Amino acid sequence: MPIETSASVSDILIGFIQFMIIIILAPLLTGIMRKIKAITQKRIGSSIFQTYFDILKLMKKNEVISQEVSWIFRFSPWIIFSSTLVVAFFIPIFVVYSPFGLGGDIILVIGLFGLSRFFLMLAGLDVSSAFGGIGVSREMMISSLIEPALFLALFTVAVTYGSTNVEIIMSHTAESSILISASLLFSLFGFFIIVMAETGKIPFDNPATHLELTMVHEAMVLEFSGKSLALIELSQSIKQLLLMSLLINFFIPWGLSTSFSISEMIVGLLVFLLKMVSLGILIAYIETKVAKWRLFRIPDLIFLSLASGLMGIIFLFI
Amino acid sequence: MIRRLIDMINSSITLLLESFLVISIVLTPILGGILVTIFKKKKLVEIISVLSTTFVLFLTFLLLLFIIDFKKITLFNEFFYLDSLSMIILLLISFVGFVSSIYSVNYMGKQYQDGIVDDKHLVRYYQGFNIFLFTMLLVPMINNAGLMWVAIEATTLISVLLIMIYVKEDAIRSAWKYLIIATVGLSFALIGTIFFYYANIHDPLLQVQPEEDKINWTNMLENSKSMDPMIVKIAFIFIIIGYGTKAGIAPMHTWLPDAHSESPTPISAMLSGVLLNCALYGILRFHLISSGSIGPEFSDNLLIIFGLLSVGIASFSILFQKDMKRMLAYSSVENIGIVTLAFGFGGFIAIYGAILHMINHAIVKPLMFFASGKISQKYETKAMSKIKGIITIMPITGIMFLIGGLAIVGLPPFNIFLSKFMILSSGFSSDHILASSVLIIFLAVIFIGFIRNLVMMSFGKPKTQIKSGELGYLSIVSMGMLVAFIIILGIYIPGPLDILIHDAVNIFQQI
Amino acid sequence: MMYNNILIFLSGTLLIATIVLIIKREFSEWVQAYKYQTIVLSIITGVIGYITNNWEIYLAAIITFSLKAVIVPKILIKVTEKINYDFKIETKPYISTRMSLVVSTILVALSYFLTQQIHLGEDVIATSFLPVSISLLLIGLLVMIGRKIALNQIVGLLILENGLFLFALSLTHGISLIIEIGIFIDILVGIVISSILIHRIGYTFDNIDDIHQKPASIEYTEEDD
Amino acid sequence: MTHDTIGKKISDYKSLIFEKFNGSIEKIYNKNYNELCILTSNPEASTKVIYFIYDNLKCRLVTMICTDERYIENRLDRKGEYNNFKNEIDLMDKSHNGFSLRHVFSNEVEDIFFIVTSVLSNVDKPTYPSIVSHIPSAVYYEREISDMFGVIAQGNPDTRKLVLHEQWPVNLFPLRKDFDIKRRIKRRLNDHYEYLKVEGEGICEIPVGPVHAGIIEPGHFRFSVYGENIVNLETRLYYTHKGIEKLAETMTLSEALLLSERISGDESVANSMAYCQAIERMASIPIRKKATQIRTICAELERIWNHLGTIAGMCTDVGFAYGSSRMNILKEKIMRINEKSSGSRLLFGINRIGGVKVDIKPVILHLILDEITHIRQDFDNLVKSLQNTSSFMDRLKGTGIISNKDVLGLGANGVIARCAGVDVDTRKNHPYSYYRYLDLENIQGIIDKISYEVELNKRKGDALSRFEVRVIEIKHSIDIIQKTVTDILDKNAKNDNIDSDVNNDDILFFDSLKSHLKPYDSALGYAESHRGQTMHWVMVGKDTNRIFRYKIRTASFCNWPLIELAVQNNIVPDFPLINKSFDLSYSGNDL
Repeated sequence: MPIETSASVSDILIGFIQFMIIIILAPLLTGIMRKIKAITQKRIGSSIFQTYFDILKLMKKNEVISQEVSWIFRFSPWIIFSSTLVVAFFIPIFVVYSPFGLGGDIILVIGLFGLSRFFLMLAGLDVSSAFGGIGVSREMMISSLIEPALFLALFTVAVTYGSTNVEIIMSHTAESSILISASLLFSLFGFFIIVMAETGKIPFDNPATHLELTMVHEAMVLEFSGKSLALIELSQSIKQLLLMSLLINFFIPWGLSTSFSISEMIVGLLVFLLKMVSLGILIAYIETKVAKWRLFRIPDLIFLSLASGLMGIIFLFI
Repeated sequence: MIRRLIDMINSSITLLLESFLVISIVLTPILGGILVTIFKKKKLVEIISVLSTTFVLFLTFLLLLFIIDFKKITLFNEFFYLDSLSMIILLLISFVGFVSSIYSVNYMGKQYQDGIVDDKHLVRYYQGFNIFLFTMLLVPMINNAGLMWVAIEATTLISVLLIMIYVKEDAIRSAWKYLIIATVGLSFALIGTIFFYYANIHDPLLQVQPEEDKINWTNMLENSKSMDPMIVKIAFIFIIIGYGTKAGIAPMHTWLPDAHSESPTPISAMLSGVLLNCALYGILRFHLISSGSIGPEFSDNLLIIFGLLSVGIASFSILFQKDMKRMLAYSSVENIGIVTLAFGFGGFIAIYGAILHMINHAIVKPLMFFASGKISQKYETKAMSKIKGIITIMPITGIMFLIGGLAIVGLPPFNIFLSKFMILSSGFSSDHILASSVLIIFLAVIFIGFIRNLVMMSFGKPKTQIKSGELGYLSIVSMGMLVAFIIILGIYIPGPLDILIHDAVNIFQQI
Repeated sequence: MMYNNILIFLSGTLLIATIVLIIKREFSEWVQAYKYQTIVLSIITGVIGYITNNWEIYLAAIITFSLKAVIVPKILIKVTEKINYDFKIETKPYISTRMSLVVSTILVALSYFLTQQIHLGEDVIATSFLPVSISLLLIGLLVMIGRKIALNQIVGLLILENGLFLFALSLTHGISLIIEIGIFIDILVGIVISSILIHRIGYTFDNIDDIHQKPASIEYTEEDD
Repeated sequence: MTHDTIGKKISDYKSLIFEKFNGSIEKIYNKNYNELCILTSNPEASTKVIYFIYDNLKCRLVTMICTDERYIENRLDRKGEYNNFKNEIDLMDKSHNGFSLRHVFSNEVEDIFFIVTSVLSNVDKPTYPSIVSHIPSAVYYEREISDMFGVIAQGNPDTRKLVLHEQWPVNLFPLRKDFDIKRRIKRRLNDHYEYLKVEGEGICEIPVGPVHAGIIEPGHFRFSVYGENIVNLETRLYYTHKGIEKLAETMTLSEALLLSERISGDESVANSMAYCQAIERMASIPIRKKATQIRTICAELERIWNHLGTIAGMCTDVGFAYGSSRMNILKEKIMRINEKSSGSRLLFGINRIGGVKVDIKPVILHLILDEITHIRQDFDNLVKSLQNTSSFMDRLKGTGIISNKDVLGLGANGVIARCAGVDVDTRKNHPYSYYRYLDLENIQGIIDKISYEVELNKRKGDALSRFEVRVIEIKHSIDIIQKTVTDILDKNAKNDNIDSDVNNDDILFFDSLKSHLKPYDSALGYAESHRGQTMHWVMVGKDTNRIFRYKIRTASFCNWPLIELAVQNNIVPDFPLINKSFDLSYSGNDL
């Protein structure tokens, strides 16, 4: 049941609320996942709101910018942040409606993520520090594999539901039976690996490390400070939330609200939060139990995602 | 009335006797194994093994009488099924088992003296020997194709244990190779078996209806006409690859030279003499079913191709072989190839020749292994270039080795000449002329390679430091028996055996 | 068919469990992954038992679970505890991990293609599991061919065995219990024997490459006398 | 090995060497029961002796000591050094003024040290032939001596500065006696350090440090990488040179004890023990058995907590949080034991010359026994789960391989040597303290001697084998502690009241010590810290309560060069792991 395009004010309001929820909850999710990791390691850990404090603190600080950098370095945090925000407008999280609904194509979403990654890499290269270069080359190696895998995983979804529009897909998934079919299972598996890779989780990258030589994402961010760093951190959090909500709403859509009735929406929101937190717990658990893989074995994992996506397609045509 | 009663009593006594015989044949080796485990003394263990194999041989001869009378026996709700074909295999197993057990006393005794094996290993060896015999005896008697697969798989596992009695790198390596290759191969055989079963229970109109007895030979053979040809074809390919691996048919034979050359000599004899035949028996059964379902051409052609390939690969391997036991192992591949080929030829004489060849090979090959075991114990090497002048050093063994060698290449006064001649003549008389001519070429190659090595080893001046003299007399006795059979079977085929082979051939002819 | 969805879902799960096995390099990981695969397999067996309403298959499911998901992994882990770590990790496989992932995907596609050639009729169990079982067989073979270390060949064999079990189950809805028990005993004995062998390999060979060498050749120098 | 048999062995060697180098040896004598001193007539002759000892007697170069003996007024004061020699005083001629150079070799089979001494009489331009071409491990010692004394090794291919950095004035040698410690140095960048250049297409340099992220000490690493592969690494250390050796020369013996504890904070017991043993050996004073037992317990506790910390660090560096947090918990437990038994979490203030400062009471001993058993259990389980975490093991295996040859050539010791199959352990080769009474090979509960050697030969020298060596050593240390503690408790149980006031008995005043020491006497002191052999050499001055020269060589000094070899052909992200698996001390190196 696709939702009618003539949006009323209340619809737009709801879309906007969803957007705000994404922005506001994203750092909280990061905080919760850090807390879970700390607990599994028998640490007390920092407060779940620590990410907010960090971002606020960074906002207040002055920036230190190397003299060698060009405008790319200065602008890229804004480009990264704004492109992430645009994605946030496209992806509905608990009600199948988004303000920019019709434009919200999956390929556009992937493209926007790609744009932000591209500018991050440019900025990493721009500072011409050794670590930035290392980080960029590693990121390029990983992302060149991630993107086909992501396309494969989402391709299965798109074909299954007959559309590449996020909103339409979700309106279908919300009604589909609880038991997903095998092809979707494969793409879920592939997509999960990609979410881990894209958000820099442990078999791929260790965001908590202090060792510059092992960093991937952090190495590119190393030279940012102050507001720029805050923007990048925030957009990283938002990206994580968006990817995870894509995973949840595409593959585990139970409880997703399709109508605008208040009760259903509240249920939808609560279920969404529950699923998000459980997914966070799962990821944090994996992060605790696994050591970071050797850099040149990471492609193996992404190949697993690729193979899984391919099998999804095979199952699709059986 | 009374006559009927007498008939009933008669038949029930027969049934009772048959059941008793079959059960005792199966249980005797197990009992032997248990007794070996209980008494761990060297002497006792040896006596138990010899006694149990003797008893098995005796029982088998008794069973032979029944088979000759009744042609086929089914027992215990069709669990056991014996006909002339399986009787031949059974006879070979118990005979070779008997000879090997006698030979073992000497051979393992020498190893024990030299300190190569200790008490623990000796007990383990005899346990393994008995259980190996048990699993092999099961193979031809079971009616259930699935359980027969289980029994063949069990022979693999036990023989792996026997090969790794010696903790040496080469033994472990070849045991590992054998285990992996044979297990994978047999998995294919199980797939084939399942396909046949599926073909038997599957009805295009109805759903699948599993029934217990539909996996039996007898049942499958009865229903072979109604099987789906496509599935039968796939199934038979799986079977020939699967059991062919175990039977040492090229190109799946790669485990065979390693395993045969590294295992203790009596075990090599059993592996080569009868285990290969057991696996071949599996192929033959399915060959019968397949022929019943889709006609003989398909399976015949496959058998001919694989048989010829085996002979070919074996012939060139023999030509360049330097290790005595490996040469014998390749010769086993060759002979199994010839038998397979002959079954593929079809026709009365070819199949008669094939069965006779099976028997002959099972007599000659143990002799060769026994003699080579003695020789390698004496010379402490398996390299043929280092072995010279066997005849001067060990006159009796040397002569027997020579006889075995001459027999195996198919020289006239000996038994293999007869079977090879039958196979070739039937091949040329039927429309398999091309295959037969290729076979002749390969046989010539083998002849050259074998005789050259044989002559080089038998004659010549031996190294001075090797003392002349025989090693043990029990082994000479066992080898002597084999030589006697070689010569007798080369001249004429005894009546009962002839009848048995005739019956077995008839099984193939009836299809 | 009412079971169609759940069957397809289960076969997908089994395949995922299988391809996850492929990227593992270390033996204990393999055993762990094999364990998960077997658990999925025994669930499938149970479901087939439910559909065909056959108590023997339930029993087979229980045996599968207890034997292959509990006992066999335990034995394997126990036996390999003392073995040098070099024998347990696959650093230079003949077929690289990525390659084998790609190849196994192709194998899965191939097995689906192959099964479509056989006329299976309306049999929903066979249509959903036969291709999976064949792909398990093929992947098992691929693993055995592609891996260097001896231990991983055992795992390959076990995958193959799982495939075989599923094959028999899906095609014939359970060959009789006595055969299955026989097969199980064979597997158990096979595992025990191979673990003895592995143990010996562990202390006889210094290097994993040794086991793949040709048997030590005897010197064939012709001696003049 | 008893003192007598060693004495016999030494006299054998003595006659052997004396006969072979009759002309070039001035004096040959033994002292401190296992040191064989060989005084040669000139540096060239000394080189021959050195090569003989290295090649034919299969000894390892353990340290090179240079002393500035130009201003020793009365050579006769040095007679203490030669008190064992028959024709004593008449050989003390003037030629012994100048810099003297001692090459110390250790025989790993027998408990013997060879000290080859040569005197460089050319005071203005002291030189000696370099032995680097023959004994590669000498290269760092020679560079160090050239920096600190201005004594040049002729033929050493690497003439760059090692210890002193570019800011230090040229021709100013801090360890010479005429360098005043209070002198203020004007630092000016007057030199440029030349790093090795690796050239080729696609090769980049990554400079890392000296200031690192995280709380670690300073050290500069210069990587030459090709893609992610490390082609070459050059380390540059000594950013925190503390001048310990110079400082010690202003100190009394008891003050220097405190200094020795602070050479490297995590090796406090080992270093102070080595120092104390040097003095004790020099003075030949007997130490109470219980004191040695307490020293041993503390040394092993130190080993355990450091190894645990290293394993935790390795887990952190591969991003395996579970392992690192659990290992750190165990480490914390050990440190609490430390605090309970000695009052210091880092085990400061244990040793004193002639005994120990703390007495561990039976209650505490029981507590140690209890705790350590629990820790052993936890540790075993943890190691098992680490070994089952293949992502962790996978990172370790094959990472940072060092070869047996490198270890022998560069004279590495400790864990680094053992991980490559070289069995060097001062506790076994030169048993000291209570280790003399422990049957170290059989106490290794898990492994008997033969299988230990088999294990040793299987080691590949990668991070995994370093991890395994550490695991085995932790278990071994726990065994040693258990054995030692039960020994003490058994003895206590036997004679309860007699030994109750050990502490009062144990005190050895410096006045009484003074009577044992002779002017300009010297001795080696050694101990096995968790990093490896730490080798101290003390020479007292004219006033025997003052130190004339204190040479320290910790295990880190020997092992740093190995890391440059280990990282070659590894990838950049593996470097932190390799570095951590080596677990080298910057502070123990930058003395």
